[in-house]
Amino acid sequence: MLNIQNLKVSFGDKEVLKGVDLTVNKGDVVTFIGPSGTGKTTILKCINYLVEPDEGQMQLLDVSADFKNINKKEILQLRRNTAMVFQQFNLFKNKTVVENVMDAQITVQKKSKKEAYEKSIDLLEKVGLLEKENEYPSRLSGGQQQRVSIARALAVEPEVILFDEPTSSLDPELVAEVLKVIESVAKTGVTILLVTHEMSFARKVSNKIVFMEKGKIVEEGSPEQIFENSQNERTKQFLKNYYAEAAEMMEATQ
Amino acid sequence: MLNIQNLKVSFGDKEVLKGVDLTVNKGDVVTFIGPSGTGKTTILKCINYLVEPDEGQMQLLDVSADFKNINKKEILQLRRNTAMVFQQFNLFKNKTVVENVMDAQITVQKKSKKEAYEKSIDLLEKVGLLEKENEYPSRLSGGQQQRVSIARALAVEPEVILFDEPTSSLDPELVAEVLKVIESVAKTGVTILLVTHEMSFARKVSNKIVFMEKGKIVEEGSPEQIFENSQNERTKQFLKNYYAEAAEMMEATQ
Amino acid sequence: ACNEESVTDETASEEVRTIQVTTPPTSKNLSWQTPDGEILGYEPDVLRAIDEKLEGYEFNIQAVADSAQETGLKTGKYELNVGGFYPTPERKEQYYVPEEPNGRSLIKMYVREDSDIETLEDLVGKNITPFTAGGGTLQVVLDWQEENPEHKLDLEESSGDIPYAQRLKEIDSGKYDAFVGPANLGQNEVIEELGLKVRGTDPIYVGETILLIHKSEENEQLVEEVNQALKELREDGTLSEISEEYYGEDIFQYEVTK
Amino acid sequence: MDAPNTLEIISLLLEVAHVSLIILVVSAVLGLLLGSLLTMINVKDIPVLKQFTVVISSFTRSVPIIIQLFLVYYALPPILANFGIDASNLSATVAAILALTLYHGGYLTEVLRAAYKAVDKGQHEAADSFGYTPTKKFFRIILPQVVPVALPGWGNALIHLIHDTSLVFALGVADIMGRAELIAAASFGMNQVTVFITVAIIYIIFTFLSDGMVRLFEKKTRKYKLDSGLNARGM
Amino acid sequence: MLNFEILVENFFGILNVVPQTVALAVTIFILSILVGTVMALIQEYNVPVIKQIVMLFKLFMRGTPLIVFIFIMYYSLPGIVSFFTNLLNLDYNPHNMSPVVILIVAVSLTVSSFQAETIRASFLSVSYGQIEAARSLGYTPFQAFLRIITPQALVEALPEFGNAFLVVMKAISLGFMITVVDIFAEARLIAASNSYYVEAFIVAALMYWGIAYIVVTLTNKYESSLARRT
Ligand SMILES: Nc1ncnc2c1ncn2[C@@H]1O[C@H](COP(=O)(O)OP(=O)(O)OP(=O)(O)O)[C@@H](O)[C@H]1O
Ligand SMILES: Nc1ncnc2c1ncn2[C@@H]1O[C@H](COP(=O)(O)OP(=O)(O)OP(=O)(O)O)[C@@H](O)[C@H]1O
Ligand SMILES: [Mg+2]
Ligand SMILES: [Mg+2]
Repeated sequence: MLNIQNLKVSFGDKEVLKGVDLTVNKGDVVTFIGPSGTGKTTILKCINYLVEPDEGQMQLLDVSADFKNINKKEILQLRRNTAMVFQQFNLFKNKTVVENVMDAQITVQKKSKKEAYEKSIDLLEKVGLLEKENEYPSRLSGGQQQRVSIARALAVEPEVILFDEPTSSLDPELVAEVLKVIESVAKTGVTILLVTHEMSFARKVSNKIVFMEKGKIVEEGSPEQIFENSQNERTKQFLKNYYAEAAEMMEATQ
Repeated sequence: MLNIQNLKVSFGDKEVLKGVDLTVNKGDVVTFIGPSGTGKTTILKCINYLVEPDEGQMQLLDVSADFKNINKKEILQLRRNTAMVFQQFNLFKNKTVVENVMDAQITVQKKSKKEAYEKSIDLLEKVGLLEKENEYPSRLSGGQQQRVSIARALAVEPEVILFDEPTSSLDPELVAEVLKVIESVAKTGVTILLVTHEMSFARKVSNKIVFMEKGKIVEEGSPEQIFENSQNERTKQFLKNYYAEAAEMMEATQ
Repeated sequence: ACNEESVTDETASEEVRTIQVTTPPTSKNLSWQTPDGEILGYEPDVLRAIDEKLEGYEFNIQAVADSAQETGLKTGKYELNVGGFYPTPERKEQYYVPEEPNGRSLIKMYVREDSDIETLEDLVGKNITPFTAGGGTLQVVLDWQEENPEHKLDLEESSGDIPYAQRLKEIDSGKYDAFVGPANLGQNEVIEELGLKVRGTDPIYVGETILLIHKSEENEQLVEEVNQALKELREDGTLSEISEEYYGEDIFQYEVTK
Repeated sequence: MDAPNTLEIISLLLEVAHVSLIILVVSAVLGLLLGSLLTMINVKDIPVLKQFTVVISSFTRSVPIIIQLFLVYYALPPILANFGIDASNLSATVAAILALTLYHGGYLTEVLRAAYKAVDKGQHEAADSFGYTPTKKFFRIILPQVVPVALPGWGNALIHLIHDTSLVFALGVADIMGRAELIAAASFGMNQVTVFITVAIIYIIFTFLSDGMVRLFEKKTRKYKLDSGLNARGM
Repeated sequence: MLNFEILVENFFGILNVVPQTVALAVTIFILSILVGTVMALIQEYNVPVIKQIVMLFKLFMRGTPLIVFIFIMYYSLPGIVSFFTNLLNLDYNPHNMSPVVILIVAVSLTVSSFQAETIRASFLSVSYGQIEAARSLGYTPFQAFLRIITPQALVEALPEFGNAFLVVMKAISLGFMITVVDIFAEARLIAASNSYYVEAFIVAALMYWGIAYIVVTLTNKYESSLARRT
């Protein structure tokens, strides 16, 4: 349902994505892992055209676009089929928590206020933020902002959700909660693209892992393939620290 | 060397810290863990008086202040003895990467430009960002910003460093790097206060763990005490997911 | 009869041309507007007298500030301006100017009562209040200066926004030694009202003032008729009467200075 | 007429206050619309039109208002006549409103442009990512964040406009300043100081009301707690 | 319809006073920024009593038509100054005070009350995290202000500073009332002497526009270079 060919992005004269190809099926949970600054965020932002690629084609559901001459209608369609949780949250500063979650439902999906409100309250309860309903984002702690941002993306029930490090500010309890939420969403057939650096989270949540480095996809496969049978030296090295940690943990909790 | 008594903070009529007492010795690495929104960030910000406490006393090195009538000189002293890595990074937007790291050295510590530059380059190399030296923060990925922010705090060689989730945007490779950096800094006798939600990181880096909930310290002790022999039900529950994860990992990597 | 009347009405309205006429709003007694919109003064009354004489024209008299007057006259918004204008070559170049003047301008010096200033020569080394920029008074003094370069005067110009009453007070207070200006702007009233120890000298200059008319083919006829009307008004003493009314004297009694 | 006393001066001036107010309010509203339009063209970077806005705004902001008033009132009708448009009946009040609208609009363009650019890029990204149309994004997310930053500049623009309305007297419009000049002239300028101070007080009241309105909006937008500014957290 | 000879003549006539007009405008502009910044800071930091005084002063300055204020200053500034010089036993006769000085004082004070608002708004565009970061590193308020806040606020303030400069350019033409001659005053002088009003105004308008064009180009350049840096 999502198909990307030869995606290239540069900022100024710096090439950040150097020809990425990717195929994702409906209901997949695809996780991007890789070193900092390799272009993981950039890939997600190309899918909803927040970053303008230099080259490449993409098919998403019934939208089929060449990035070189994509038109406004296609862009709007792409964006309405997707929702994104940003690495820096980007909550609407002028709206309260519940308004943040409601707004796109009302504005984009033309839902009634009541309907949008009920859905929002429901989601805020799921992420444990009911009591902050009427707070403005600037008054929230990091983890609280991140959870609002997740609720906001889920609220529009998109075909594809793009999560950019959705658990970076969350403690293990909440990570487990978010994991549950993502799993339940994935079960309804929603496709999920995710960037994370928490390997155990990646392993549990995804059915496909993509390892990137320096603007290229180095290896992709099932979590078992990547985490246990990686054929690629660079991948192995990247995961070395993860193995070491796991080993240590083993020791400690034995 | 750091002593806090009866620290109380409210935002509006919401009490966020409800009487916190804390003693930290020189060279300690103290890690705060706990659910989102409990006041971990707030504690760190009280120590350099970015948040104005309602009540409480604090001794830090030779500064001894009652928060109720602290004066400007004391505030400046507190701030010059500490440095902070923010959860949202807060890099100076109008300065390049290297200028971000240099600026406080020049402005506050009156170092020569050359000296400041050399130290900054050194630190940027340590966090793997030498090539971004002349980039502006808005051009950096999340992980890159976080690393600049760490370098900036280390550059002023403070007595106490306050890290607020310093690894939230970093992949396992970089987490290992940062761990090394923090350990080496701690060895030089610098005191470190840290907030993190990565339990294995907390365990490895600290010699004291403080578990907080709802604005109070629930339990504190050595990593072994907290992670292996916690006496507190809430702590145990909070760490449950961490244990589960460790167990799963064990299975997977066996 | 009905028929006839309507016909004459039509021809009349066809023939009567409305002329936009302007006059200064804040130069009492030359020309000023009261808060309820009435336009009074020597110049407006002269205009009304002309209007009465001209069959084919009707004057619509408005009060607007001086720079607006000349700007509007040049672009054709206004057809006829009055305002104590002096004849200059540039004015004659740009506008139609009836040969017959419509008034006289007397320039006097206002000095402290105990002052011995009587002529322009006496102003050498004295503090003179700034002249209204480019005004006729300044021109007169500059012309004199040119003929008498040995008596060097210290001349300054300003926008003229500081009212004459204030200027006279500055003479009284000693800030300045002399104020030179047209005598038709209520100086006597001010001196009397405020009890200032200031007196006016004899006129140092008497000049003719003119009407300005927008240059267009249409107006050639108008100039002729206005000229004729002015001549008649002057001869039958109407102008002198108006002068008596506003200035308390007949300005036409003074000989024009060469 | 005897020289009026201070009370009479006040009532004489207030008699024409509505003239000043109408000119002020109409050109403030139209100017805001024009300024918004020019800003939009500017930030959207629409070619040609953008150059045009730069020309308009640099001209209207720099040329003395009195010249602009003359241009509209005296020069515009003959120019339009060349294109077969008859504007010879353009009244002084309408001309004044037109000129002041252009001036106010040009001024506001700069205020609004700066405030627009102060909005964080992430806010645009977030709205775009949900498929907000540009209009929806603008009105629901961006504008509410532009307003608090633009308010002080808008307040300045309004005060400049209030003062500049006093120049319309030059065209013969009987506004407060015009009436004041007439009252002063009637006494040969002897009571000019009193008249001027009275005018100043009336204008101070106008600006007080205008600033009060701006403050009211500021209070309304303060609830967003945008978390910027020197004492964002009341420190 | 226009007389080109006169246009050319006027152009050089008015060009003569451009340098002094611009110099005067720049002086007033800089003074007004300094005073305005102080007022904005007092207001932002809520300094008690002084804040109320500043608010009152601003209300008065913003409300009073400049022409009236210049009038007031013309008659009262020498007296005010002599009060202080007498107090300090200085040997200075303020009654010879140059009208240029009076104009500079009057316009600077007026414009600074507008600049205060501009500067206040520009502070509003700096996100609080930036200030927190500077504080956490031990910057004094002044250092934080100079090195972190100002450069970021300037991006926001520049266009309005452009506005303010043009306002000053125009405002000084009121100085003609007290004999200070600037571009517009020179145009009126020339017009009054030769009755070619339209020509003089056209040249003056072009002169102002030309200066504005230079100012706008310069601030835009500087603005985009600042913006690129954030
Ligand atoms: N606006 C921009 N202008 C110039 N360069 C940019 C810009 N945004 C990102 N980059 C560069 O592009 C590269 C990829 O950035 P991206 O944000 O996609 O990395 P990432 O893989 O998400 O990293 P992280 O894990 O640290 O978030 C980085 O090297 C970054 O410096
Ligand atoms: N400026 C503020 N105004 C009002 N409430 C605030 C403000 N800042 C924080 N809070 C509230 O104070 C509480 C503690 O916040 P704090 O940032 O210290 O939490 P935290 O423990 O760091 O959480 P996290 O792990 O999610 O970062 C939160 O409930 C938050 O909503
Ligand atoms: Mg990223
Ligand atoms: Mg926090």
